[in-house]
Amino acid sequence: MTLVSVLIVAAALIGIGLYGALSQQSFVMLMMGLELMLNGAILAMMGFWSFSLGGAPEGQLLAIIVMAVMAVEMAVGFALVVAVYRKRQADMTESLTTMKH
Amino acid sequence: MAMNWLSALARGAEIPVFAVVGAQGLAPVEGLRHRPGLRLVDSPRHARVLLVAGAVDGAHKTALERLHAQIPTPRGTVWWQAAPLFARGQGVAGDDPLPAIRAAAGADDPDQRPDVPPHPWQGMGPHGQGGRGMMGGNPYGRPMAMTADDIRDGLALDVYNARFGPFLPMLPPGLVLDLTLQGDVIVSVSVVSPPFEQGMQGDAPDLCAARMLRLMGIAPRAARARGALLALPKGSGTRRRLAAWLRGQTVTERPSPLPEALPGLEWAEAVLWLASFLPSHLRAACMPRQAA
Amino acid sequence: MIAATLILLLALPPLVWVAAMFDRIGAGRGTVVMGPLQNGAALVLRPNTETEAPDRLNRLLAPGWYLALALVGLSVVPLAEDVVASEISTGLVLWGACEALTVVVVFLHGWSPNAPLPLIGAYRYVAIALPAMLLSMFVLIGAALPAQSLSVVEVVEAQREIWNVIRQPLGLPLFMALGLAITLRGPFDYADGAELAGGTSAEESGPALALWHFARAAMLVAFSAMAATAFLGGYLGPVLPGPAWLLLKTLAVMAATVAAGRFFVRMPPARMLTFLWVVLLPLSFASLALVGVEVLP
Amino acid sequence: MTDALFLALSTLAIWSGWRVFRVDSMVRASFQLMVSFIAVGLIAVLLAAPYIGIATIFMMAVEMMVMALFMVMFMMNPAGLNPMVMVHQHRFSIAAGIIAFAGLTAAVLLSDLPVQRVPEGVDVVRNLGHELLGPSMLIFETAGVTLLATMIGAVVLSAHSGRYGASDTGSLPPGLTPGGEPAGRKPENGGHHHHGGH
Repeated sequence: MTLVSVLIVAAALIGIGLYGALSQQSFVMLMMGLELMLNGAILAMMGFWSFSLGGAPEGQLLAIIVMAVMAVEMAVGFALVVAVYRKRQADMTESLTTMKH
Repeated sequence: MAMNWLSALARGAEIPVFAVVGAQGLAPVEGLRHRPGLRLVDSPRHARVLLVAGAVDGAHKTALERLHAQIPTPRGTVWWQAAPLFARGQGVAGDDPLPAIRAAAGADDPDQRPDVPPHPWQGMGPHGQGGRGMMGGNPYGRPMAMTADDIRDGLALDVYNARFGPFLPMLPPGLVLDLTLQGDVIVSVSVVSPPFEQGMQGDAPDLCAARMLRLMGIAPRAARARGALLALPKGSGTRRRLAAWLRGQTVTERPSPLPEALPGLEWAEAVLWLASFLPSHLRAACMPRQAA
Repeated sequence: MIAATLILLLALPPLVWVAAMFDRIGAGRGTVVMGPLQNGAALVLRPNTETEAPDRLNRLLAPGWYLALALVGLSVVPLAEDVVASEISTGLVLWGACEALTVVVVFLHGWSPNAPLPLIGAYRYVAIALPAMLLSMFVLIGAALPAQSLSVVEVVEAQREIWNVIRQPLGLPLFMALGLAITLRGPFDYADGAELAGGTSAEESGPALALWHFARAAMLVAFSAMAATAFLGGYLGPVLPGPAWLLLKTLAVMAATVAAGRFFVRMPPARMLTFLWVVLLPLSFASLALVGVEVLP
Repeated sequence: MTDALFLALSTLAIWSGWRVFRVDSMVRASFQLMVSFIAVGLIAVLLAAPYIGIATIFMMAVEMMVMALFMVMFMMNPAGLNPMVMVHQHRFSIAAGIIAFAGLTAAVLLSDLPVQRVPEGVDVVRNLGHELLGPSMLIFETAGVTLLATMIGAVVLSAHSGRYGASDTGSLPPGLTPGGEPAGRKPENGGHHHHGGH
């Protein structure tokens, strides 16, 4: 287990997540892609923290902030999905070509 | 070796019995609940013996056969004060079905209905999906869920349409309902067949209270002290009626027709609502619809 | 560490047996001692059932995961001074992860048979168990505050002078609500209740059902050991050796949980949800705030 | 030992991350993602971060549980009984994913990374606590307030009752004069709501 190997795993997770976020039509699946990218980001962060930062506590703090970001992303994402669904019965990205009602 | 040892141990076990309550069967089955040596279970999957207590309408023969098929093999059947609807198991006319249940616990009924595999897959779209788009279609010989209006918060998600009854233990025996559910919220109801006749015994306050409390997860002993009434919404009919039964009074309120009363209730509330009326009144409330 | 793991693995089956006995005491079912073994043996000899188009993998694994989570949860409990199966500095968080994953496992158990009543049970359980779990987190943070550590060993050591149950009287009763929820019991049994004909396990039979019941009892043991450790001083106590105290306290919490499960009524889910968010969660905030004021130097 | 564990966990994380977009069952998809998170959490524990690692598992178990519920709610075929393909710009996405992976890997391999391991015997959890409630208190509290604002916003956005009536009937603000035009900015073309785009 070296920094390089950890970072390559993180890069793979980010790559898969990017593929998911770009390719999925459904909002919920799209959010899964975003979450997977953030997963890779957390892994990279912990790798740097452990191998390069000498255990500086700010690295862990950053991971906690990323987790909060994930929670916010998911809550707002789902709230938007519900709001859009109420309005248009739609849960796919194509059906949102306009922001107006 | 281990098997022998296990079966020797299992010989002393309680017999799990799934009770199908027919006409006049409610009170006798309640009486069985505290008999040692057997245990009444809520699901046919947990049972070893099918006990049919009281006459079951010929119209429910298919439902009963399906239930028989749901009990894992080996299984036994006992018809207690009931005319057999199909040739499995043995009948008991007397007051005590226990010896017959013991005998049935060693029996091995053959299947009454043939075991049919599920409908084959019928894909039609380019990716093998059942519908033309990604929605709808009839992939396993039954329709996929489609969205429909929700009466509670207006979020129109997939609905579940199904027939519930007549032998579900939490519903009044014999009652068959066609329900449309959004999650566990009932959206629409139609009564397919009314509950069975239970006679005077079925209306006894202590039995009614015990049935309702069982749905709330406690035994009837000192139910008042345990806040059984507090658990129900204040001022609701269910709370009032349970209180009357716990005082030993008879409930005189009559239910409004089910298709009007049940929509909007959650599953647990609906089940409690149904259990909070006398079986005879509930039957009466379902009858005219049936005739019409 | 290995010794502690072995002890836990050996002690779990008898404790599960005792838990099953507690369930039969006073239930009017006759043979208390042998009953669970006999019924369990009879259940194991029955066949598993098939349903139409199930999620086979998850159906097979759900009971096993439940048992595994009970074991992992149990492993953070120190059996005596310096004897603990998983020596981790964040034991309380690990226990919390076990709670969270329990909700997932119960959901999968209801989801996988592809049948209506188990699915309704699974949904309802998630809605009720997530806030119950939230509540237990506040309560456990309260237990961690006097120790100034997330390590369960430190939490016990901080109770040398006075047990947490006296220092923070609201903690144990609130934690019991979580115990009832993760062991699918009485007022919090929204997964396997009678009004759903067995709920998530309505379609199970045979060894799968037996394992589910076993795992449920094992989770009761794990929860009781954790409650005894976090609030009743764990292995601390005079005269008797540490493990004996832990065992006694665990049995006491187990008995209390079983009794509470039988005493309290299961409300309709919507009412329970209101009760959780409006009454129990603010109570747990209040409890945490009180603990905070207490430990201020 | 650590290397073998790391290899197994990272394989699990990547494989289950990939399966998320390959299974038909939505519940399986969200729990595959959870497995990926759990694997990453355990790698973080291997990296000497016991709090972050286990907190990731804890948080993600809850989050993915909620995710699974939403999947079942909104997808037309949550159980995956029906094969399903719902993708767009597929080739472009695959290319973008591969390029991102290749680019990041190249950046990792080509750059000179500093080496400074976590010293033995440092109480990282205690350090984190002191950091959170010490120098970085403002950041931490801001995150807390953000979460609170998110909660309120999410409830307002998703609730049935909009600010001016039920959300599915438009929730238009009242007029400035009795019976007058709705106040606020007017939508350009009619603005009536329609159930299109299914």
